Formats: sequence, structure tokens, C-alpha cells
Amino acid sequence: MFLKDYISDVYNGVASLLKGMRKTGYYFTHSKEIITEQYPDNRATLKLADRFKGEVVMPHDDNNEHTCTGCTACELACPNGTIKIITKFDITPEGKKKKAIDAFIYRLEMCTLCNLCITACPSDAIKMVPNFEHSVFDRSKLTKILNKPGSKIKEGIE
Amino acid sequence: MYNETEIIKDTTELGPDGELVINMGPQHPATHGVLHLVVTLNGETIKKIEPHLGYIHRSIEKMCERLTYRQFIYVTSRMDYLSSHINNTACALLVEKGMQIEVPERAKVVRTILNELTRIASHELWIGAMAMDLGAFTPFFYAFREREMITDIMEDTCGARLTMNYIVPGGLMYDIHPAFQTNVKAFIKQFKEKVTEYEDLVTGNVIFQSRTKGVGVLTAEDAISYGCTGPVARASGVSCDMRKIAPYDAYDRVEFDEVIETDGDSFTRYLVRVKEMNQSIRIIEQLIDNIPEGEFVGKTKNVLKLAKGEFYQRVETARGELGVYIVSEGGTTPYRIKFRSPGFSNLSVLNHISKGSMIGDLMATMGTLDLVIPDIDR
Amino acid sequence: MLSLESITKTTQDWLLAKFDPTIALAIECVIVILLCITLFAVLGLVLVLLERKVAARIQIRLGPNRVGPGGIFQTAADTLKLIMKEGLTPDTADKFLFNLAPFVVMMVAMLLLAPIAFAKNFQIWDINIGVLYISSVSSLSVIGILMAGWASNNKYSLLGAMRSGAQIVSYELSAGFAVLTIVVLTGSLQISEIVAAQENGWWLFKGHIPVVIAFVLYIIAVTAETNRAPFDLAEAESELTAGFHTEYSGMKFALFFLAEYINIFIVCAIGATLFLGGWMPFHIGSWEAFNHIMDYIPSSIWFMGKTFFLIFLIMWFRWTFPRLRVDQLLNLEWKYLLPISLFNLLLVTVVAIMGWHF
Amino acid sequence: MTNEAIKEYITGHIPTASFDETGEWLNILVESKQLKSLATSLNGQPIQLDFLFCLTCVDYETHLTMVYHLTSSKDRTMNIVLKANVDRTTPEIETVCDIWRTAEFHEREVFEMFGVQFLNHPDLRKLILEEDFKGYPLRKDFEDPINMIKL
Repeated sequence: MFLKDYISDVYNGVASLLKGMRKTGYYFTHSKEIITEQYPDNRATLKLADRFKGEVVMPHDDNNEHTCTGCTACELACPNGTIKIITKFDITPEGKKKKAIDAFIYRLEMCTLCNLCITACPSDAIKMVPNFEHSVFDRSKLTKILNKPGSKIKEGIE
Repeated sequence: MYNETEIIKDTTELGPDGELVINMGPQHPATHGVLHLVVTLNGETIKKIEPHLGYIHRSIEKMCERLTYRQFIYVTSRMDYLSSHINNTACALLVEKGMQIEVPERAKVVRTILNELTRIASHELWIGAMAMDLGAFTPFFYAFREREMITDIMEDTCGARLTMNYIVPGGLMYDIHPAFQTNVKAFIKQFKEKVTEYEDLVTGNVIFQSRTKGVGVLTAEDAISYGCTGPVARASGVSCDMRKIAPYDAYDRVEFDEVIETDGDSFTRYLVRVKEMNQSIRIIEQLIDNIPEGEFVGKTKNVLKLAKGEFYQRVETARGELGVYIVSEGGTTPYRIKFRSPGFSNLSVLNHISKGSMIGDLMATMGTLDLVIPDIDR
Repeated sequence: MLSLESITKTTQDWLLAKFDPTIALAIECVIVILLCITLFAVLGLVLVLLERKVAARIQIRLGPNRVGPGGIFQTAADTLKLIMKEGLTPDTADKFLFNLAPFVVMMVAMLLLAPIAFAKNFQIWDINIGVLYISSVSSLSVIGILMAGWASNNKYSLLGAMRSGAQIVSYELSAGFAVLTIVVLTGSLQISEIVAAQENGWWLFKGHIPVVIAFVLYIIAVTAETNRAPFDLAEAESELTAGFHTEYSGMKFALFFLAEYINIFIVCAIGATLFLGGWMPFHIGSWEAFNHIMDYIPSSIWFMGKTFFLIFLIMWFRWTFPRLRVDQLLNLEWKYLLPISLFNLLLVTVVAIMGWHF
Repeated sequence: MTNEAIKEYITGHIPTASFDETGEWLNILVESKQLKSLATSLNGQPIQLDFLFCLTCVDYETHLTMVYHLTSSKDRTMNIVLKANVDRTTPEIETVCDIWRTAEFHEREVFEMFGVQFLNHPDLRKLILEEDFKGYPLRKDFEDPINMIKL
């Protein structure tokens, strides 16, 4: 009986090992199963999900106009002080003072890409874009001013 | 923790009775992160294990005291980063409980599906890492191939692959991706085909079985006394699935089995996780065609304020029971918040169950406890 | 046809004609040493790349593919990096032994090259006790490993070295018994005669079941002897970080790394010689035409082909199986491999005495 | 077992215990000196609260409150919260880690984060922070000038 157990032990053990080797052997001989993505080479065809949260940007239209009113809702919503809005007062043609943004400072190095600022924004002035190549040589380059120079608020946005 | 002179003493001299003291970690291939174990050895046999924590302590509990009820959810993704969705759900559920926010059915069902997908992804990663701890490199890549499909689904819908922050108090941050259902179905199909590969490569393998069977045996009494939860406790025959005990979201309307085994060794813990993946697939299959139409987020006030009092919410993460305990003074931020993380209790049992085994067994035990260090340290 | 045999013969004749025999011998020695070192370097580069490519294909990846076409210069780049790295010696290490150990390991690997027949009549030293020489010298490598583990003054290294010692000493036995089966069948310890005995068929195919068992045992035993997964306990990186070479860096580490691959090559070469007929072409009984075509393939190609097949087999093991525990490793040897190989030796003796083999 | 029965049992054991049922679960507030004996009896028959799933401390600035969340492995729907106030200047309480082993690590965490001394704890050392760390980080008056928590 002992010998029978012994032999069946050896047999089952070897059989289980061969089963595993058959699986790995299958993958060795089937090169179409390879799943490697050749990242820098496939940049042209690389398609990220459109919702991918990579970076906060402020869309500007052709007239260099944005929709940010400077209400600082995003600044308040941000959990880690990524956004800082500096406001100024523009003089409208009617001679009235109007609040506008001077600089929308966005610190990418502090951002956790949690999307809370986007949901907080009442005028859809900022949005997330699927851009993930953020490497720069100097950390200070990650502090960005999102409103373009000379841009102004779109008409009719309060 | 040791001061400098003690560290030098530890690494150059033998302990009393000629014991060998090894500092395993904080940089060690098998501790998966920055866990530091001071292992006392007698030859190859382990006499004592003493965990030293704190290498990735970020004081999340203190941080959360400064964050509002909308903001603190994102931090919890960084605790147990492999089940970040479930952590987020726990916090959202707690805020909803505290404020009596009505969550739309659609949000509930989507949350459940995402939670189960997260659980599968976490277990997939665990299988790969565990096999790697035991010296088999290849299953890691096969497991990651399936996990990649889940992260792609997450990326489509939530916009992130690991720390999603998709759950907000009241529902979801935005609606699911139009291709969500087809992608999940494609994943289920592939998963069912490929799950047999783990059987061939890992489960049935005679070396793997001999490495894990009878290793790190945890009895039911010890599991209860040490506060173990999740697959670790269920492998010892302790029923502790929060999805069954206190159903949340859509778990009360789906059929699934709580996987309970009784042997309590490393191999059983492995089996429980593999079977749990199949149960997760079962849950997803029941829900994926029945996502109700409608709103994805309930009506909430702009500023969330919890009533004065104490709130506790338990959910089942991939590692066990996550408890969120909030003491509210009625303000916009929690007065005190405590995360009862499953890994913390599961780690405390490590010394008990690996005493007397070998270094090689420690890898199997530690692997099957499925420790995530940021979850332990918080 | 230009064969390796004719090159060596011409060179020797030329040297003997020009110089007196002692100087000729010395020059030959220098040539052989240079060839050996070149072979080492080339084998190291090729085998490391091969391993990485095999691993990649098994793991559904591409593997190194950036340096040179298909990544063929990857290992050359790696070597360059290792040469440029600082070779650190830990402060509390036994510096002499620490620096000596990699050379001991390397030297043992070099010594083992001597009796291997790379092609027809192309052999450094056709010693008449070739197989005995191999089995005795190969067990010396454990000294280098123990030296490295002890001298590092690192607990992981020490544990790794101890494991390695226990492992190599035990697996020597079954490797030796597996080799003995062929010696029994051939009746000679000389490598050239063992190869010559396989002229009308390789031992694996004409030696009945006992030789097949011996072959399997040999492959398992040498996998363990060379510290390869699933028996890589001496350097089990998930347990002992890197085992006996934890403290080594730069070129000293590279020597250990190289020695590992050279050892694999050598044990596979010996396996090929003993079981697969060395440089003998593949012949089938009376198929004259087929045999003739086979003879046209140079003998060195036959030898390398067989050796690399065995190397691939060992790599295939590594990327499929989990690692054993140290007590299971010794169990496997003493409870399974050793009894089986003893029984097998008995069986093959009976086969040899009765003349049942072909 | 219903909340009423538990209340009755505890009142029988410690008459001074006060109850609070406004939350989700039954809250029991006892004196810190009586906690150990109550915990021991709750762990045994007939209630068998053998699963300590959360142990923490809350700093109310006037005092610290130890909070023990208990449940039974036989009936996981029965949850009670045990509380004990401890003094803020010299916080001391008896350990419960001989009743529930999981308390060993949780108490070490509370010890370093709040400075509560657990009497008769087998191994009361810092678990997460460095040995020479000054202060108790989770107390409300903790300020760290180097690693700012406040924004």
C-alpha cells in the first residue's frame, strides 16, 4: 500500500507540473497573445479614455475668452489647496466695476486629480483633460496659470 | 521602534540563546511596501515576529478632521489603494446615513457593480503577488492581463485607474460610460475563460500546494479574538461578510454565497479568494443587465453638515471589514474620524500563526493575509 | 568542409614545426585560455538574453527590444553598466574572502569546461576519468558560495549560503547516480568514448526506461545544483532578498551572475553528451539517405543545438514553477530522488549485464 | 439578545452605567475603573460579545473617551458601543487585550496617538511613530510646526 501511495504521489505531482508547463509552453509558442504596449512608439495611436483625469485646464474659445467668473468655488472645493484665484476689478464700458480673474493659479504638483473642482464650478469654466505626460525638468514649471494672457470673460456669464 | 544604536546591535550580534534577528523590510521584496518585520529566528525557524509600522503613515485621520464631508472621501482612496472604490463607498454611505440622503437606485446598482469589479481586481493582483512571493513569476502577468481589463473599465467610467474618487455623497460623480455594460460583459467572458489558467498554474501545482497546505493555520477562536475579518477569517470558518450581515447599496437584492471554509491554512485562504472572485462575477452578472434608468445622484445640499452624534459604517473591502467611525459636532468637518482598517487587525495575527514555521512559510502566510501597508498605517 | 578538427590540427602542426614542444604547449595553453574566456563572455551575453526572451514570451511580454535589433545588445549594455558600477565591499565584511569568492565560483565553472567535447575531436582535455572529474569539480562551487555568504557578514547571505550548501551536497548524489547509469552502459568514464558509444543511437533512445528515468533525475538534480528556480533557495529573492550575493555589486555581482549561466551551460552540455549523444548527429537505423543528410550538419551545431534545448528546458521550469521550501527541497532529494536513482541504477545494471539495450 | 436585555444585564452588573440609544447602536458609558470587569463579563456568558471590531479614543478637549465597538461572532447584528471617560492629564485605563487579543495593537496605537496609558498591557510601546516622538498627534491641541496639517 505504501508503495502505491508513493508512486501515485510521484505521478500526480509530475502530472500537475506538466500541466503548468503545457500552459506556459502554449504562451511561449503563441506570440499573438503578447500584450505589451510599446508606449513611446505608439504615441500616435494611443487613445486614452476621454474621461481620464490628467490635468485641469481652462478652455478658451477663438476670441480668447473663458467662462471663469472668479467665484472661487473651485478653490473652496479643493481639498489640498491646489487652486488659487487672484481677482481684479475690470471697468466695464458702462463705467461699472466688474469682478474678474487676474490669475487662475493651478499647482499640478499638489493636485490629486479628484475632480471636485470641476463638479463645483457653476459656469463650467474648467475641465479635466486626458493628458498624462507631465514630466518637466523643474518643479516650478508645474505651477500653471490657466487663464491665457489677455483673455477675458465671455459675455453674458455672471 | 529602535533607535540607532539598537539597530546596529540588532544586525551584527546574535540575540540571547544564539537567536538570529533579521530586519525584514522596510525594503524587502515580499513585504509589498514598507512593512518592517523584526524576525527572530532559530536557524530557519521563526521564534517571534514583531511588526514595526509607520513608514507610510500619513495621519489620514488627522487630515480628515480638516476636510469637509465632500472632500474627505478622496483621501480614503489612498488607504487601501486596491479597493479604493469600496473605501469611497464606505465614506459616502456614512455621510448619506448621517444626513438621510436618498440615493437613487441607479447609483446603488452601479456602486455595487464597481465594488465587485474592484474586489476582483484586488484579488487578481493578490494572486499574482502571492505567486510571486512563492517564486512563480508567470501567474503575475496572466493575472494582470485580466486586471487590466477592469482598470480600463474604471478608466472609461471613473477617469482614473487606481484612486477613482467616483463616489460622492448621494450617488455618483457622473453617469457611467455608455460602453460600460458591454465592456463589463466582455470582461466576464474573458475572465471565465482565463480563470482556469490559475488552476493549472497555481491551484493544482504540487509545489504550490505543499508550500501552502497546513501553513499558517488560524483557528476560528483566534480569528475572532484577533479581530480578523474578510477572507482570512472566512477561511477559518468565521462568518463575517458585511455584505450579508448589514447589506448596503444593492447587496440585499442579489444572490451570492458567503464563501466559508474551515481549514484556516494558507491554501484555504487562497481558495476562499478564488471562490470569492467567482461570487463577485455572479453578483455582477445579476446586476449588469438591470441597471435602472434615472438619476445618478440624489438631491443634496451644497454644504454637507452631519447632525451631532456618532456614526459608524461598515463595508466589506477586498481585505475584510472596513469601519468608518465619525464623531460629529454638527459642523462641516468631522470632529474625530477613525478608520478601522482590516489589514491592521489581520497583521496582528501574523506573529501568532507563523511562530514555529520557517522563513519560506512566512512568505506564504504573509502573502495570504493580503496585507496592504498604506491600509495598515493609514 | 572546414571543420573545427582541421583547424586545431593545422594550428598544432604549425606550432610544432615552428617551436620546440614545450613552447608550443605553452602557446597552446594561452590560446585555450583566451578561447575559454571568450566563450565565457559570449555565453554569458547569449544566455542572459535568451533567458530574458524566454521569460518574456512565457509571460506574454516582448522582453528587451530597445538596444539593437530585437534587443540583442541589451546584455552588452548591461555588462557595460555593471563594469562602470562601483564594486562596494561592506565595512564589516571579511574583505579577502569577500573579494575572492566570485573568482572561486568562476574558476570552478572554468575548470569544468576542460573535458567537454564541443565537436568531433574538439576537446580541451580528453581525460580518461572525464565523468568523475566533472562530478568532483562541480561540487567545489559550493565553497565559493559558502565563502561569499560567510564573508558578507550579512544574515541573509549567511542563510542563503547555508541553504545552498545543504542543497548542493544533497543533489550531487542523485546527479552522480544519474551519470553513473550511462557509465554502466558505456563501461567507460572517458567523454570521447561515451560519445562514441552513441554512434548508432543516443542513450536516451536506446537505453530503455532506466535511461529515461535517469535523464529526468539528472535534469532535476542539476537544476537544483545550479541554484535555479524552482530550487533557487540560495537566492530566493522573496525570502532572502538575494541570498548569498546580497552584498555584492558591480562586476563582482556580475561574476556570480555569469557563473550561474556558465554552470547551466556546462551541466546542460554534460547532459547532452551523456544522454543525447554529444556532437553525434541524429541517426535512424537503416535510413542511409537520412543519416547522410544529418552527417552534413557540422558536429558543433549538433552539440550546441542539444545543449541549448536542455537550457531551454531548464528556463521553462524556472518561469513556470513556484519555489520549494528548504525542508521540502531536502525531502524531495532524500525521499524521492535518491531512492529512485538507486533503484534505477540497479535496473540499469541488470539491463547492461543482460545486454538488453540496443 | 435585545438591547433591553443587555441594558438589564449591565445595570445588574454596574448600576452606575448610563445608556444612550439615540445612535444606531446602544451606547454604554461607564467609569474607567469599572470597564475591565464589565468587558470581562460581556465577553463571557450569556452575552458573548467576543468580537472587538473597533477600539479608539476621542479627544473632547475636556476629557478623553475610550470607545470600544463590540459584537458577537454568533450574532453579528448585535452591536454595542462601550465608552469610558478618562482624564486628560493622566489618562489611565485597564487593558482589555487579555480579553480580545486584537486590542493589543489597537491599544498601542491609541497609546501613541492619545497618550493613554494601558495598565497591564504586555507590550506597550510605540507602534507607528518613532520612539523619541514628542506629543500625541491625534489630540486636538497637537501642533506640528514641521509637517503642517492645517492648510
